[in-house]
Amino acid sequence: MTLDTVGHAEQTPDVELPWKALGLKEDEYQRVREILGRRPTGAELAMYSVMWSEHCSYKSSKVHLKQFGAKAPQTDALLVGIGENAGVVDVGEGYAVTFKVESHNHPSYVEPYQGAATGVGGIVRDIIAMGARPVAVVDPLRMGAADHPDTKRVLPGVVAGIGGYGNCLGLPNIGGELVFDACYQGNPLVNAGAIGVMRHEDIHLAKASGAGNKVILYGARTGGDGIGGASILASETFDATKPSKRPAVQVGDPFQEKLLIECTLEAFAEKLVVGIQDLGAAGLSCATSELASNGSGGMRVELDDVPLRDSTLSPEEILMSESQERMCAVVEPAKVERFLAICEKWDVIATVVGEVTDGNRLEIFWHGEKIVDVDPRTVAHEGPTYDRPYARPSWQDALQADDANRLPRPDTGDELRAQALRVLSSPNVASKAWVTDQYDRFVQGNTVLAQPEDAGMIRVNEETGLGVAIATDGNGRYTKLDPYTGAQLALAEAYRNVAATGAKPLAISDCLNFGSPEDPDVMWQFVEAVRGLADGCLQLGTPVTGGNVSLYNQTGEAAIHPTPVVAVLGVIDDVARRTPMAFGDEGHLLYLLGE
Amino acid sequence: MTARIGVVTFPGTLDDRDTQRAVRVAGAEAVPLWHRDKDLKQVDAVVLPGGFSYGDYLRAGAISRFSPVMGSIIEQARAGMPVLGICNGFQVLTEAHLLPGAMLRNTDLHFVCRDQKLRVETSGTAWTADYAAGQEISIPLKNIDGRYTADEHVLDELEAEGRVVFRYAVEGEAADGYGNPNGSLRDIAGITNAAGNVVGLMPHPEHAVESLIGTGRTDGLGFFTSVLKKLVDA
Amino acid sequence: MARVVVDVMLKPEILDPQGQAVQRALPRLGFDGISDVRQGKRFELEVDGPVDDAALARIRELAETFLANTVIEDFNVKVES
Amino acid sequence: MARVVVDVMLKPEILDPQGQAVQRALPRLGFDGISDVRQGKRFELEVDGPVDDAALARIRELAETFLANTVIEDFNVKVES
Ligand SMILES: Nc1ncnc2c1ncn2[C@@H]1O[C@H](COP(=O)(O)OP(=O)(O)O)[C@@H](O)[C@H]1O
Repeated sequence: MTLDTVGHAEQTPDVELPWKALGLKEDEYQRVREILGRRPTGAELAMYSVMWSEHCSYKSSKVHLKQFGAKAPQTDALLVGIGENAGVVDVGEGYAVTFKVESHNHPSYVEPYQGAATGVGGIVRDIIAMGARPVAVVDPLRMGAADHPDTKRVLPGVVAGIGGYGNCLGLPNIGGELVFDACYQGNPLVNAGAIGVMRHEDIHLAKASGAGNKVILYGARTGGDGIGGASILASETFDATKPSKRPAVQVGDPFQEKLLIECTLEAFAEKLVVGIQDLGAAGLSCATSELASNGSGGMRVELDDVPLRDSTLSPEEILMSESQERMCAVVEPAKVERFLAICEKWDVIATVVGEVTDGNRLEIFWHGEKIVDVDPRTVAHEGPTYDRPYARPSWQDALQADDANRLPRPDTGDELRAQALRVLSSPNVASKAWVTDQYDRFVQGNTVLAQPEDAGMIRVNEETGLGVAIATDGNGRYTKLDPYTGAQLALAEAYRNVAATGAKPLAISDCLNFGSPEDPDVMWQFVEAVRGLADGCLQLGTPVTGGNVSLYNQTGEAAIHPTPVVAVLGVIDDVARRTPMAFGDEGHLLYLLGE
Repeated sequence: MTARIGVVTFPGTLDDRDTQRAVRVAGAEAVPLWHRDKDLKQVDAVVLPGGFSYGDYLRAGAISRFSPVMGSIIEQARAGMPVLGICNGFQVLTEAHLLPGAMLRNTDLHFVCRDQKLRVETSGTAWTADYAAGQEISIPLKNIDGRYTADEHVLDELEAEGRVVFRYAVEGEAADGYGNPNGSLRDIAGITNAAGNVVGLMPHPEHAVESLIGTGRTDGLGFFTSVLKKLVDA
Repeated sequence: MARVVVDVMLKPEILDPQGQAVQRALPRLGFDGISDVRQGKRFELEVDGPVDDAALARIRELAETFLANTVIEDFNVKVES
Repeated sequence: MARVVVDVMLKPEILDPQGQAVQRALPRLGFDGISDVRQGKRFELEVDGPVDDAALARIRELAETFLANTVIEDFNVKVES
């Protein structure tokens, strides 16, 4: 076996690499060659391919998401906007709140419990990485038909996974949704959101600066999780003797993550951290390239020092591994000892794996040889972007013409009663208590409102009663009928739900679940929904602080309904003034507002 | 001088900070205790709070029970110091054999979180003096391994000696928090040792000490005021 | 290196809802002829040294004090061939 | 009546947090010399009829489709003697 070093790549320009199997298009691979001025090494190819994937690079959605910035409303509340791990808003009294919603759709279909559990784990790490203590989670879910046998496989596992992970982390679950529709049968949507609270001065960014500062990897050992692509690289190209068994599904360890939360917060409290990044999809490839490209210098990483769960992993696989419950911190040399001591206190494995360098190269070494030498910006930020073709679907008019007015109206009281009962007993309207009762909503002792309320509310400051509220909403059917208005309806509903508690809506996060962007019909839905959301946010004065795009949610040719899910965050200066949903005392009057 | 009540943190403990708050709300001083330290910092009583210590891996409470702090707690508990185990803390106490029996997976196999009605069976413990026997209280319950079990003769002995401290109140509508939520034998929610200083229960009094938060009831405060009175009077 | 397996099962007199849930699902899956299902735990321990009587005695002690809670569970230790 | 045992273990390449937690606790309990612990499930099925090849084949199918998720787990079926 030859190690594919940078030197080796220079001397063997004609070696064929499996760029296609790794998901790169021909012109994208050519672009990598241009950037490097040579062919990439296997490890470099691993990094580019995973970082330039739709999931990590937002290559199909970026051009449209720009509107969220371009049309952003004037606000003083936004402390950190789109682009970081999660956005941060000012909620007053020196407190800041970070929140975000993300999808874990496909993994939850393959292994419902673990897929959903690791979805919660991922979003919570985004929150910790900002410097915040996570204080609550929410879980907007979309499942196939309630009576379909496969829903019986997927839904209980998903609910148990979200509960199993969130409960074990000690995060109250204060809201979410559960919608059944046949369009999600082969593509359930498992979105998870988290909220964190911090003081303004504790905000941390994913940034490696200060030459000589150490890069510390801490948390779980690295295993062969989710590295199908990298295994192709390792086995087909350079080493046919590697074991081919690489799990596509990650198993979560919420206990490890709870320890990560505590030790990270303790390190923040002692001001030991210069920059920090969680390891999510794309693992070390993502963490190192993003930390380096956001910072002022370069970075040098010794891959041999990464603690492994499986000693047979190749360097490409280590770079691509999606093992859960890992974080990467940049720490000044004088503070490394203290940082490691805090990790030891919490039984968390921590290892110095590299350092920040002068210059602007990301260099990665394996057995003393250089296997990566790239400009990190080209990996993390300068990936390809596409303005994919889109067009209003030919069937849109017919769909809109088929409106509810054509349905039979009840003529008698009995018919009305029967119809009302049908609506009330439909799985989409019936009580969700069997789900929400599996989630701890009391832990941390700050829950002011949780299910069955329309928005969850958490107390932030015990002395003053300052609190935050959150609601998530989305309606795939409305959005399919009219993507522009449907996205705005989701926004408006979540906004109202927050406002109805007495909190003032401040900002939103969104999770945009759509089919394949290569289908012009779907792309049109996406473009319209984003435009609708951006316009709506401008009108309501609530900036988009971040979110997530999940594309390719389809089974064969059939895409899911376009499903933008919107989370609105609000602030209330005293939770004692919250308005719960239930009727108050006898004699109170009932008003209907609006038309 | 007020009483000092220690609150233990194991890796994976979740309710330590709320328990400290409950102790403060009751007017005592909360003293954090760390699982690796044998030193109990001269506290007058100890609470083992809820959570998933060591992820509940192996069995809930099974790994924590071997921590250094537990060595000291077992010793002090035998000497009469008041000890309260809530949820995971109760599981630790049974694993440590300070209380008899064991906790199993809930009969319906699901985690259950709800506002639970309990009947106080005895006020004769260090932690329940402020309640009246027969009183009904409502506090949050949240667990997946909450089914209390013990041999028939152990159960008989517990009943005969008046050591069943709380039962799930089963009379009434299930939706209102009545009913046995997990299949516990004889509806047992909490028990005490023979001396009455060690109490364990599954529901969470520390989540029910402020009128705005959680269920909005303060039925749990009595645990902390009971022990405080006992300690201050002593 | 040898592997020692410790099986831990709930005592027969203790209700096993997990096993029951499996059993109840069987007819739905088209399975009959299984009159009882019990679910327990299996631990595989990789032992460094030789698995002699002394080693086995220690593992039995480990099972008794730690891997099983003998209030509710029985255990069984065997060397994997 | 015969007993068939189905052992279900996480695949070796999959993280086993429970086994790890047990292993990490061993030194504290004064146990050394155990280099790895994996924790899995053990199902004991009481079969009514004879456990012939056909019965075993059906139980293997049950294990494959229901008792184990073969995305992350391996299983093993054996007749208990
Ligand atoms: N998957 C879920 N996770 C957490 N909470 C949920 C979930 N689904 C529903 N809820 C909560 O249950 C309550 C009732 O939900 P639902 O019946 O959908 O009400 P609504 O139609 O008013 O949103 C709400 O408080 C909602 O936040």
